[in-house]
Amino acid sequence: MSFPILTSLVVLPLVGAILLLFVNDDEPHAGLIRNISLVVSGLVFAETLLLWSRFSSGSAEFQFIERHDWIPAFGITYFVGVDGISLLLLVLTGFLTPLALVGSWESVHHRMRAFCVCLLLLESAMIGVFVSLDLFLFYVFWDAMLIPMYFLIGIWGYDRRVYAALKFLLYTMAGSVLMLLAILGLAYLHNTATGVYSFDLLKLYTLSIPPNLQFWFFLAFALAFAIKVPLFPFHTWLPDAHVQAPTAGSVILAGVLLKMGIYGYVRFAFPLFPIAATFFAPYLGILGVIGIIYGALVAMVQPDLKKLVAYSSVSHLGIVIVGIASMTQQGVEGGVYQMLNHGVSTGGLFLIVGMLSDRRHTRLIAEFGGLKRVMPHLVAAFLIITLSSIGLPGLNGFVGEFLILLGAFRADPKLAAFATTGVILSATYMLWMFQRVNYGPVTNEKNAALKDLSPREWAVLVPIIALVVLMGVVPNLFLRPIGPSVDRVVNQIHQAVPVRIQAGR
Amino acid sequence: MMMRSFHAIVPMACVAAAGIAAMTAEAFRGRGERMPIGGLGVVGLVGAAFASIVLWNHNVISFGVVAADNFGLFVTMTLIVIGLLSLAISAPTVEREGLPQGEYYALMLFSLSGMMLMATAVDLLVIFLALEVMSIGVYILTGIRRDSPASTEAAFKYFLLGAFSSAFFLYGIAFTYGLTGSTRLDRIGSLIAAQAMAPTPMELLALGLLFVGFAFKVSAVPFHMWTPDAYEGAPPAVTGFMSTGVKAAAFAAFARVFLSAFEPLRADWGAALWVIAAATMVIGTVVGLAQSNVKRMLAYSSIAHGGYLLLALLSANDVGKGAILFYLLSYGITNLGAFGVIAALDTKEHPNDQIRDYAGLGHEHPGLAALMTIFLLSLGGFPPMAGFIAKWYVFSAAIKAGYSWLAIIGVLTSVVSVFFYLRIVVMMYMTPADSPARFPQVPKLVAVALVVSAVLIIYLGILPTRIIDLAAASISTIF
Amino acid sequence: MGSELLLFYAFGAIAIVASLLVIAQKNPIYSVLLLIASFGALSGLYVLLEAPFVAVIQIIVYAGAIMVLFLFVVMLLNAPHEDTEHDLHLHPLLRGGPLRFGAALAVALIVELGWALTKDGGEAGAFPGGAVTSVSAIGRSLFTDYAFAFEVTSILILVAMVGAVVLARREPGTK
Amino acid sequence: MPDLNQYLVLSAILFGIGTAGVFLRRNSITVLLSIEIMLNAVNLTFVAFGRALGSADGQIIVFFVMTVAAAEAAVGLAIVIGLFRHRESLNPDVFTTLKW
Amino acid sequence: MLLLIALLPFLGFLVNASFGRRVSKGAAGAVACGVMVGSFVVSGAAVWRLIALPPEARAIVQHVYTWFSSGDFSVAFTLRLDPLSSVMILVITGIGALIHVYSTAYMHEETDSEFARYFSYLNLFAAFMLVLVLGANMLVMFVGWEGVGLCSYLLVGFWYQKKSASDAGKKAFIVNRVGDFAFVLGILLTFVRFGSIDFQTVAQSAAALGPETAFGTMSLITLLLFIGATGKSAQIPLYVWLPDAMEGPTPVSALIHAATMVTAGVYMIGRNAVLFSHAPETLAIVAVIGVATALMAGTIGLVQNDIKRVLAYSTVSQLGYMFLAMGVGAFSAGIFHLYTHAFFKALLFLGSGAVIHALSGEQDMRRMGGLRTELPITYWTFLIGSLAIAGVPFLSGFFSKDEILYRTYASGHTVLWVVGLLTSLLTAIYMFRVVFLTFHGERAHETSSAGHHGGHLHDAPPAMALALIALAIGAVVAGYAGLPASLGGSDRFATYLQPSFTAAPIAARADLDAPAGAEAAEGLELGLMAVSSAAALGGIGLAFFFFLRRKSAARAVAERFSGLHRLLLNKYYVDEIYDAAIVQPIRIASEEGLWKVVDVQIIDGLVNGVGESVSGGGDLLRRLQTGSVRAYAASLFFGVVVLLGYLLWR
Repeated sequence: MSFPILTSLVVLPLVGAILLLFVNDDEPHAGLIRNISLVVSGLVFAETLLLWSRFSSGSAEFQFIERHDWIPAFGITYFVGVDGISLLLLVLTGFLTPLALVGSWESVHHRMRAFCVCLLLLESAMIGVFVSLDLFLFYVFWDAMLIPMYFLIGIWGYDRRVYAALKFLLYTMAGSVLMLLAILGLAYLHNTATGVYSFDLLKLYTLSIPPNLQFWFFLAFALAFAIKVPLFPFHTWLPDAHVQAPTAGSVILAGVLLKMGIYGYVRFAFPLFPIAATFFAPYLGILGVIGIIYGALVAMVQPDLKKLVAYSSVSHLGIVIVGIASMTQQGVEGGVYQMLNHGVSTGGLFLIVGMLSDRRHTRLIAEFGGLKRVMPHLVAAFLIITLSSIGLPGLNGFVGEFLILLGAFRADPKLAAFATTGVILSATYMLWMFQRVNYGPVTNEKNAALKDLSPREWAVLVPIIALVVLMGVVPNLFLRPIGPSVDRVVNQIHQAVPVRIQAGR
Repeated sequence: MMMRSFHAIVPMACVAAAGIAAMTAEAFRGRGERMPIGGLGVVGLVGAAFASIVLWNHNVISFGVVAADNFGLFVTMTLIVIGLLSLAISAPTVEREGLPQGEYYALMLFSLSGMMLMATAVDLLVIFLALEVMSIGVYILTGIRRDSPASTEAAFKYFLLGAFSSAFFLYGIAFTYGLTGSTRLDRIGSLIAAQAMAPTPMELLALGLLFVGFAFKVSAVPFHMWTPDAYEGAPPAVTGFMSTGVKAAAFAAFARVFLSAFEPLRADWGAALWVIAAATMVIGTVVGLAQSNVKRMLAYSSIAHGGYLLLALLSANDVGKGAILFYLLSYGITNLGAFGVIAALDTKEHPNDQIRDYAGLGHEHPGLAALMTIFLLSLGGFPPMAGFIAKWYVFSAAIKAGYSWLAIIGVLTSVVSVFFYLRIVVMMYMTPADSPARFPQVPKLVAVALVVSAVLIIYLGILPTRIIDLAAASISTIF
Repeated sequence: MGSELLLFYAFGAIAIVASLLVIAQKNPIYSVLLLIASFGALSGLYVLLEAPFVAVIQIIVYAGAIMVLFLFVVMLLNAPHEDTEHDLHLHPLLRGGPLRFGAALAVALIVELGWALTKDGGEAGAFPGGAVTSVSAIGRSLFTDYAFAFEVTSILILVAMVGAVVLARREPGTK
Repeated sequence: MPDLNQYLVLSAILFGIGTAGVFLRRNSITVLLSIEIMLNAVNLTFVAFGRALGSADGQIIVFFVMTVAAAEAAVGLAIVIGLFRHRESLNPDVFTTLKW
Repeated sequence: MLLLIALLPFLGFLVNASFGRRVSKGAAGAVACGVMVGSFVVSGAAVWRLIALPPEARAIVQHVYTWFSSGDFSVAFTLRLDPLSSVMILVITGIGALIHVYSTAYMHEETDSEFARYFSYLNLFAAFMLVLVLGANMLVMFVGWEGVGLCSYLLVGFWYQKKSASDAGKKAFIVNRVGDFAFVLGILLTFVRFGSIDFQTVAQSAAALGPETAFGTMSLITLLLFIGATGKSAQIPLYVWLPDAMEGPTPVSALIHAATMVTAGVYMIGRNAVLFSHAPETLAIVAVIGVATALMAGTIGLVQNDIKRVLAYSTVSQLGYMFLAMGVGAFSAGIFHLYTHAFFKALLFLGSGAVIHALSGEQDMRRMGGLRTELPITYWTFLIGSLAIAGVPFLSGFFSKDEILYRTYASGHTVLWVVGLLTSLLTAIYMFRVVFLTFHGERAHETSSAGHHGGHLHDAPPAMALALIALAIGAVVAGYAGLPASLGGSDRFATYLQPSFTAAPIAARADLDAPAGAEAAEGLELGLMAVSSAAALGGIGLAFFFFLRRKSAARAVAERFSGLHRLLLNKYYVDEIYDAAIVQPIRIASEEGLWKVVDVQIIDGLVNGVGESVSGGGDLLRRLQTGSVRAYAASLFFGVVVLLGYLLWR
């Protein structure tokens, strides 16, 4: 058998973490620690790129599959593989982790080693979530992910970190445990149907589940993912977590963790329970639209930069939800693509906010103003990323948004019309924030002497901006692998659903 | 097979012998002379382990009352692990509290042998006697810090309620005997099965009273009141021992009696157990939230875990029975680990058993804090720890048996429980120490024990297959 | 055979009354003595049940040994009269009311038991002939069928002994 | 001649009295005594059943029960003594340092 | 080749954005102007090739690459040059180049980096504008559409330290976004309806269907597109951003807010002429909105005192004209006016810029006057521009405006024609009010500028003068491109554009244009010309009377109708109404309602409430643990009794 590239992806960060345990956690070694973890995460990124290059974009099937028995008594297997949907999310994970690491170079002062260990463990778990095709394995990673994130927020966060961390953890768990039960239920169904337990996603896809059960299972899954997304009204953990988390935490949280909710819908909730999904999709879409408008309006009036970006995430992911809820090729594909965009641009925003708060130790918009004169470069980068999150054509945000709206419009024009208001609102709150922070005279003399981008910060921002432009100008580069897999999922849903229900929506 | 008929009792005999040896050693110990008496226990336990490995798969029955079937042997092995860890973590307590070594270890070993007997006995009378051996030993260990009022009080409460409940238990045995003319589980089972359709009131009495006896030992609501007090009062090492060993033995007997002899009456006790399991999970978790003392908090957590075990017992399908065994093992190791940490931090002047006391442990004892975190996370049921697999095992049993609501209650309570486990983590890592250097040095032995249990936990969490298969195999041999 | 019934009621009455008085007493010494009385009545009942062996050890072991132990302890602690509610400000759950509730529970239990036992139709009615009375027979089965249990009790006693010593032994330091 | 049920009811009554005693009295020793009452009630049941079944088992079990009772009594009293050392009282309600 | 047209300015942008701050102003300016001129030359060549083609086949298409595609949806990044877009690119690159040149002088006070930033933005704008007009499908156009919006945001807010400037920029962007919202929906609907967003394909499939009799899908599409246009082209109700946009540097106003960007809406309707001509309902709306805007803006223009604001409102009003033309189906006329307007309005803005430059930032006409002598070049060029816009015969404005009015009348919208006429009267009045107040009369000496300019003002420097003169010539002659038949011309402009307004070369022309050649029509057209010329001259006369001869009369009228005057002065309080009716309610509702109540108290309160109630329950339940062993025994015993009771009497 060939080289187990996916496993190595999962294991590599772990190895790095273990490696770090042999380095003393003190000031003189901090540099070494940083470099080790940076190298490791860099390698991971390189490997994800390698994965991409080996990936055959034409096929919709899972590739690089590895399957080993794990707990045979219950048909639990170590079963990993990627398709177009998870592939780019892996790349995104690999891309953001080093940046997050470098981005929080200065902001983390104590217990560097523990910090890096947490980050690497987190990365490993995140990769695991995206590659696992065995529901049990998936759940293991899904839950394991919470711990390092919990520590990241709780130890290196800001003043109310403990509350935020606990809230994040408990809220997410509360959702996911019900999913655990649903997973068990699935395995049991498979047992009654075929006589053997199985958590194998591909086998479970083929399982025919009675509609009434589908509804319950779908609700269990949907809740777990809705909390993760976070879908209105399950979003309130997000602002707290974001505001309190350290830069790296926010970046990973916004960049990757939130995507897992969407990913969950596309990979598990929809194809596993097509009937229920088709039934609930419209409501999901409505919640998404509420999220778009609500998130935007609330974001508009936030006094705290991080909170603003957090609520903007609620709004943006609302759009993504609308896309996947449309269950059309464009909608879902756009949704997947928009995940990547949001990961890049919101990650960038958090990095920039982090740079600002590193300099001023505050994130209150009112504290800033007129920064453009003081640090033109930083503001220029800020502007580009802002524009991308506004969805300016030519930058990444637009493509995903347009595809989503197109898909949504085909499913339900009225809904799409409401969703489109996001175009106006996002511009409103982002530009207003941007103006208050960067334009006007320098009101607060604390800002007068701020230094512009340091080389390290350049190194963080340039890749992001490059990607922002690249993804906006040649989206097909990224859409090509996604397309077939999305097509597969969409067909999977539509074939499984009796016509009358589809007619119902 | 050439197994001679008394071989079934060899494991517990080894342990009991070790106990006696410990006593004699103590008798010959000169004042102030240091003697590795715990070592004797280790020897005995290793012997027992060897014996039970040899006995595996042979289904020996001695005197018609002790059955060394795989079920019993699995529990025995679990108990041996528990015993070894308990001996290890007892060292600092015995040292610092200046407890009578010989007696301490002797009692611990005796009650261990009682536990093993309880796990393997197939005769109600013997179960009762074993239970008494176990309990009395534990009562005494609870109160062994004579100079501490709390300890004595704990012993008193534990003893009184224990005696009270065992009276009920005994009464139950009496009725069973009256009904069936025997105390052997197999005969009881066949006789009850004969008239399972219309159980006579006396049968129901017998059922209920036996149920009470077990429910008390596994501290199921509402028979749980003694647990927090006893756990808080006892020396941490002892608490660890009894919170795991007693539970294991009691659950083994519980399962044996109710899943074999009284299985025909499931219709009658099922619903009752449903309510009790739910109440146990909920009360254990919710009240645990309100605790400020670590030992007390873990006491409530162990009540909650008892609830999960009851759930497994209730949904006694092939999955559930295996779940009980696996859960007992993983829970035993985990909980002992946690109490090991507490024991390691416990000194005469600084008991360090308030949650507040853990502030800053992450800085002063990074290793210890890390271990504690692993134990707590495992208790909370996070992958990749043993606790997760165990919980998952139980819940899959429940789902399969169709107890969805209990399963939902279970998962939700386990989420809530995470909250109070993490309170300690928060203290250790996210709260600065208020008075530095309160923490004593951790003895090598304890450190080793803790590391071993942590490794075991993670091993069970990642590669549980072998143990799961063993558990499944063991329950398949009987009932 | 009226006499047996008569004796049964007599002993039964004594046992019950004595036990009631045991738990009605404030002074433990009286309680102990009354308990001995009720045990006596019980051994009488054992005789009626044609179990002379039990009747004897009831007197020797129970009344003789255990109760004396109790008495000894009572004396040792020169048992004070138990204090009443007013001596200590009690948790509301411990005031008279809840205790009466407890008594009610006891009654309820008796009712339950009584109902269950009497409703249990006559098949377990009058005793058959030929009870095992000979001590030798008992001894034989005790040391054959019940040999293992017997050994277990030895451990039990050992534990109890050690425990009693450990707990009750006066500290080397104190006093 | 009294029949089985009468014995059983009698023992039930005694058992009930015992249970009542456990939480009606405020004296630890009396509480222990009540438990003894319960055990004796059980003994009576055993013997009665043994008689009814015409086997010696009942009596033998009683023998074991008595041993247990003795052991419990010994340990219990030892604990009580320990308690008394600490608090100079036998009232179980005094010992409420451990609660909540 | 087409790509090159847009690419050149973009390169300029890249160069100036990356190296601009390090090189001298001269270099930066040279780069910027160079690329524009280059792009103009290339466009010229392209157009030359286009004209060489036979009329039916006049189109040059360049497929660059497939932008993105998903399932059956695919966007090709394709550029397409046809008569319509050819006019536009010439205007953009030509006038654009001139304005670049002008700017090199105008922006000279700025620091090097600011100077470079300015020109990089300006180049970027040109690039996007060219993409807008060359785009062969709606999305490519939308790219340019948004891009120019961005540049206008950046350029309006160029002096970002002035709050008013950054506010204006933000306002411009957001108001445009409101339009874009509709535009996007329009695009989506188009694709869903026609399965394509390529202009040609859509036009053909639309042409296949007859004109809609009732308000149907096409009407909806066109309406949505039109709303988009109102945003970009500052029509009611979304015109409010344009006057504020005057916060930007004057050349910007000239290029973006007069000549090119604001006409994008008109262009877009022309692009979709076939679609629109199949949706009469929408056309009617377009016409009405257009004329209403024209009138309203004209009235406001009457009383403004800021010279640039007057021009801004006149721009709005002229755009109204163009929409009127579109609305009555006279697409070529509309584009014709767009084209002429580009010249004279740019000229006027640059002229006002010269004035402001000379007075070092003074924009209030009440502080000007008598500049005729000191700024001769500026004066004369400005005068030509004013005459042109006023519609004085035989200047460019005259031809285009009369074309529109004539078509309006001919298509039977008499009322609209009357309003249009009235507007042209107003136009003449307010333009010459500007001329007289600024250049005639005696110099108002209390101007702050007088001080440091030592009393003597210097006229436009060469770079500016060049631009002014060039544009002035344009303003005079541009009109002759479309000399109507009635005046011996052959209406070449319209015929040239015709292919762009028809789906396929062989599509019925009749339904698009009123018969231009008919004899009766000629007489009518001449008559109408006379009327409107009279209106123009009359207007100039009135202005002469009120603002030069008898200023007191003007004041008297103002006081007489003080209410009306204040209404006009405050632009009908539209901004205030929007603010009070939309902006503030939303802001307050979101802050006080959504955030502080719904989010924090209700939703999050619920979440935390659950946690608190659970732990509260814990506190409650632990009280049962009294610590008294007898209570424990009681609970145990209770359990027993209940359990037995349950088992026995179940």
